[in-house]
Amino acid sequence: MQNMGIEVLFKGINSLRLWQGLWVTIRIALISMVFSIILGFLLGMVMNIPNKIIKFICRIYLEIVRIMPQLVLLFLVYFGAAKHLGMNLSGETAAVIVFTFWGTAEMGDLVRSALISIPKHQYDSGYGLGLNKWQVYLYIILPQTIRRLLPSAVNLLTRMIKTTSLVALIGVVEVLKVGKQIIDASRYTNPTAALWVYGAVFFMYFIICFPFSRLSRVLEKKFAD
Amino acid sequence: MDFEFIREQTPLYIEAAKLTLHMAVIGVLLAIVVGLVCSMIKYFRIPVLRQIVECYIELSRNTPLLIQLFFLYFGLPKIGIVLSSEQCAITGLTFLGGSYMAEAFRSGLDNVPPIQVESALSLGMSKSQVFTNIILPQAVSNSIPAFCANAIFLIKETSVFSAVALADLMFVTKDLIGIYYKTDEALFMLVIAYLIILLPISLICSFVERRVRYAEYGD
Amino acid sequence: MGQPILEVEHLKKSYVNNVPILDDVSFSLQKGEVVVIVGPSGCGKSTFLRCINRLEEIDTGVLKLNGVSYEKEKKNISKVREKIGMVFQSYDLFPNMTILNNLLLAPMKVQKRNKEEVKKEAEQLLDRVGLLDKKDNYPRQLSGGQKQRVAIVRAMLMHPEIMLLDEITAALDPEMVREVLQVVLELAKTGMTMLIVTHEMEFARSVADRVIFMDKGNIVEENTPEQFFDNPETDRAKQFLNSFHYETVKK
Amino acid sequence: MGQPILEVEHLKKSYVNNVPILDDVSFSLQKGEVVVIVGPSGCGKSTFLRCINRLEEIDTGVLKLNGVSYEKEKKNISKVREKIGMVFQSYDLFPNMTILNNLLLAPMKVQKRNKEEVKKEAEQLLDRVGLLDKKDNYPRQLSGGQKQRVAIVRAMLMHPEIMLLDEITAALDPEMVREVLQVVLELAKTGMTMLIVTHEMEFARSVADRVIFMDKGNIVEENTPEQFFDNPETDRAKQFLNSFHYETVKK
Amino acid sequence: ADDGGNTAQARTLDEIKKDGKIKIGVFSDKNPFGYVDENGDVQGYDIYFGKRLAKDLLGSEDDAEFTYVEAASRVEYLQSAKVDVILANFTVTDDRAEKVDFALPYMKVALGVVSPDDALIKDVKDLEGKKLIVVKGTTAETYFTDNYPDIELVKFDEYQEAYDALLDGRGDAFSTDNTEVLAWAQQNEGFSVGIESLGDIDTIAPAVQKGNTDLLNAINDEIKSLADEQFFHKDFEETLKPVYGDNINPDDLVVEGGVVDSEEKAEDADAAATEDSDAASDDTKDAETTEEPEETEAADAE
Ligand SMILES: Nc1ncnc2c1ncn2[C@@H]1O[C@H](COP(=O)(O)OP(=O)(O)OP(=O)(O)O)[C@@H](O)[C@H]1O
Ligand SMILES: Nc1ncnc2c1ncn2[C@@H]1O[C@H](COP(=O)(O)OP(=O)(O)OP(=O)(O)O)[C@@H](O)[C@H]1O
Ligand SMILES: NC(=O)CC[C@H](N)C(=O)O
Ligand SMILES: [Mg+2]
Ligand SMILES: [Mg+2]
Repeated sequence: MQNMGIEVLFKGINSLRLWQGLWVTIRIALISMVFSIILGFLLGMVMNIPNKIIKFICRIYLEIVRIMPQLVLLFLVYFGAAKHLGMNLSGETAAVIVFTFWGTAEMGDLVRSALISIPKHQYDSGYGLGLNKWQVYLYIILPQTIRRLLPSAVNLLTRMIKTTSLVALIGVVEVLKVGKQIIDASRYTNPTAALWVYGAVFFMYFIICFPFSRLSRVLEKKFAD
Repeated sequence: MDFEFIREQTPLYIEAAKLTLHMAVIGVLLAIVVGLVCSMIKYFRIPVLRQIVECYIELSRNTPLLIQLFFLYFGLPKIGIVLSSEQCAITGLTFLGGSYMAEAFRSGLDNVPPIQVESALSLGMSKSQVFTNIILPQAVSNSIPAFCANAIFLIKETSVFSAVALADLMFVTKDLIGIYYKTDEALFMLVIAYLIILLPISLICSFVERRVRYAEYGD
Repeated sequence: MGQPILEVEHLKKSYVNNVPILDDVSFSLQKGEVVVIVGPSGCGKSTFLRCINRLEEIDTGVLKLNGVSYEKEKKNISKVREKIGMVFQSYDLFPNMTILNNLLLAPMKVQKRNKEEVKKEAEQLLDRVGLLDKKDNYPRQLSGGQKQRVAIVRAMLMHPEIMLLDEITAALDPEMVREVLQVVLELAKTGMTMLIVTHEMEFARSVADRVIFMDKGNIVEENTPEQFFDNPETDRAKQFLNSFHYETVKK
Repeated sequence: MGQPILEVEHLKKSYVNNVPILDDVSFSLQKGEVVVIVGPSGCGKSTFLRCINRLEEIDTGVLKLNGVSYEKEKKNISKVREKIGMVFQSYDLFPNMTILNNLLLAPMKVQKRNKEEVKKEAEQLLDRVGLLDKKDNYPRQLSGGQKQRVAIVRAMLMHPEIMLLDEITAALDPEMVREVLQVVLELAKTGMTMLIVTHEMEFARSVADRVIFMDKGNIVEENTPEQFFDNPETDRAKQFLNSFHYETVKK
Repeated sequence: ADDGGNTAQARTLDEIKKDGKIKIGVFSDKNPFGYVDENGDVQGYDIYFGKRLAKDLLGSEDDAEFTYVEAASRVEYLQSAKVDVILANFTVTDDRAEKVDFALPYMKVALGVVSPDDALIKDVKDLEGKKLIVVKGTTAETYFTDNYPDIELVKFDEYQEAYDALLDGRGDAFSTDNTEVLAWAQQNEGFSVGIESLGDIDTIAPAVQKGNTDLLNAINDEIKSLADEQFFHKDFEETLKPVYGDNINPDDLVVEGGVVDSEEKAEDADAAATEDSDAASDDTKDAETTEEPEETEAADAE
């Protein structure tokens, strides 16, 4: 009975399951991030349109995201869409939608400020050379924006990874949920399982997030000028 | 929606909101203190301490608060340290927030132009005078936007406190859903409660940010 | 004199509250002519150049290039801009591209010219301004003066009929000023039509065929460089030129 | 001539890899003298001033203020800096304080002077440079020229024995240059000892008692302003001064 | 039907048959009722039944598609038609019966209280002014909230957390289904179950969306027909016994054919509970007599 406890991690396919759970976590975060970046760019451009109504709507959207707990959004999308809109989304889809909703707002705001931080004369010299609006955006503004955004985008990604533990509530089995399953399955045989499993999960989050936040820091330095 | 139910449960939410806010305020304040101390250690490049601070920042920023709490609450007793729920929650929030605040303040410090320090020095001010009169105030106001964003982030992070049996807003909500299955009502009240707490804070923050920016940098 | 290459008639421009920044400015430029605009800060020089290039919409007035008015042109404004090269005060190279790509972008995308051909021309021009070895560098690796020389080459590559230069040396160290203005002088020698805003009076005097002095949104004096610098007609111009001289301190 | 107020002997300074930026520079300044340093960009002018003020540590050499060497001073270096005022190129006012507080900070904190007395003096000086009405504004509300005038006043208020000015007008529009240099000229008239780095040759000529020409970390020529500008002795100086002149384009 | 437009229409039995898969909501971290073993396979008392249900309705055990639910979202899963049936240790209560339709019970359970030997809680009265640990969403929580509002509850999400909390002295006792605490106390020296049966006997039953009558009937029929082979006793042997050991009599726990022979136990329960537990006992009665009226009501709705 009084064994080391750590072997809970190596029983059966437990460690593989944890990694699979982590992959679910990362997958949700990555897919959401891709959508967030695309939509965030559009949103950022829209937010810079000098129109009071558009500004107001965007502001409301940002405040909603800022204030609404992610859990509420998850419930709304997962159960709400089924009940009120008749859309039966899978847990992972719902999670991606919610994380995209959140990420788009954050990216949008970042893109907006990145866009205004690009000196006006960059636009001017583009136009001055005879490039049209789209060419200026495509060749000059967007590439510069992306460089500025990369660090904060990577940062957002790690925050998403860390927030995914909430999605267990809508039936998605991610790393933390797997951890709980393992702990519970060995509840009677291995009372210290919690310590080891949570320790492992802690470590797994760390080894995934750490390279990302390092990367973000490196990018930040690289693009400093 | 069952408004009778909402009315009945409101006192519960008020209690929970008070608790949430109470924990958040203490946590955020302590986080600021930790953040200041850590960023100073980094700024002045104090050996050994600096490496410890770096490790702490990486650990805290790259792991979820929930897991950090599990560790404090369920892990520490295994080596004989039993912290109460409140102590764990505040320690956890401070542990997490401290690193965020430290980063915010560090970039605030980094963004004080060297010329500011030099011109203060050339006015005959001593190093400590330069730090307290020039670097510190400018760094603080540089980092106010980040402080605000962090404060809101930390308040929202309190929602994982329910994991250590603290009856915060999220706890009450999940509990009501679990007991009465009034999902819509419980979530509705949760949103309202967060709205009442966060909206004013959000507004105060943008006001402060604008004030600071006005006094500081134009154009 | 013949048909002027550029004509500006009764140009009016205001930004906010109808406060006129340019107030009924008329002006014309002959082919091959180099005109220098001087005047106090904020008098509207930059605005004038930007209006000519339609980077700002004008309120009223007529703009003509080779006799064809283009002040209302919408769709084909890029066509006009192709013919009017412009270089700004700030180092306006695109930081995300190498020097060579900065040069190739517009000729390839706007004029759809053949890459190899443009590249050859670009390298020749870079060589002429002494920067061929920098062609694969990024703008941040160049000094201010080098960047401005590249910016001039970039405008040149579009084969413009006119070049507008707006205080292209204002942000440079004196010795860099020299190397950039040298390039402009060479350009003038080749017969390029140019409209130049500058605060370098020595340079203005040597490069200009004609000097225009602006103040408060108006052309106050138009003169030959010799006349203008040695014997300005208007009091305002005298006062302006005076601000470049200092009396010796008597102790 | 008497005892020089400032003496620099065999000053050597390098930043990286022992590449000398200042290579055995010796120099002295008499009380009441105004010396202007000119020279190409990167020749070490700023480094020289920064070394004098000990903002940079020197490699070897001696620095003496009123005959007392201070190049090794550690604890009391602020005492030395009190006596050597410095104004930089960038607008270096403290953005978090009003103009008046910018002025009061050092006299009160460093010299522990009475607030009312300093305030009175500050207001007098502000009035002299025409900025009394701005005293409760923040730096961001001032133009570049106004900021630099305040920066000069701030240094003055410490009653320094020497003032070091490093290209204080390099980032300014021409008309602002005028208003700032006018203040420096007035200062020179009051007999303030000054060491000035500038690229404004007209100004240099009028304010200087002596001109020093530096190149590549060395003092290459030392001369009266008349001699230096009209008849420089060294070739390098001739070449340097030439870069401020342009030959007229012959078409 | 009651919830009107707020409810996504659940699949009828025919639709399920046509699809060939039945979606069953189960726990994945409530050993031994529904949990995932070290090979990643879902196991437990509820699962055992779920597989059988799928086999009898659709032909194969593999036709059961298990969705992992959380205690708090079990009703939501039915209301939004994310699953066809919930088999997640779902105790029948009044509040829940308003939201979902319960089928016949397949288990019964009462509450137990475990506490350290050196401060053993033998009576509910001993709990006053003390801290009682419960797991959120369990009947223990409801019971103490309704009947003993003065007892301070310390609530956790998971059993493991609750036990750890008890071990670490974060509460004076822990209450949950008696089977749970008995089994645990056996394995942890220094702890004993001071109160073995508290409150009423609750029943645990499958649940379907309100108004999904044909599915409900099918499940009821299934439960009745399984009585012959004493299916749930077999289920107990397979899944619960390895955990609970021999000390627990399967008859105290298992319900066959949906019939609760509660007489002997109900008296115990009444004796233990105080007077204001009326509401809770109504509950049990409801559940016992459910089969007939429930069916007619549903038929009316059809
Ligand atoms: N986008 C704008 N919106 C409003 N006002 C503007 C804008 N751009 C310029 N102005 C104003 O128009 C006037 C003329 O500006 P302009 O830049 O043309 O002056 P300038 O002669 O080029 O000055 P400088 O020598 O400093 O470059 C100034 O008073 C300026 O404040
Ligand atoms: N902190 C530093 N680290 C390394 N090299 C430096 C540093 N500061 C200056 N230098 C180098 O020292 C040399 C002299 O610089 P300095 O700023 O003194 O020149 P300057 O004469 O003031 O030029 P300018 O007229 O452009 O201001 C330059 O080559 C410069 O690149
Ligand atoms: N969380 C659980 O294990 C469920 C406990 C209890 N049987 C209930 O239905 O509430
Ligand atoms: Mg301009
Ligand atoms: Mg310098």
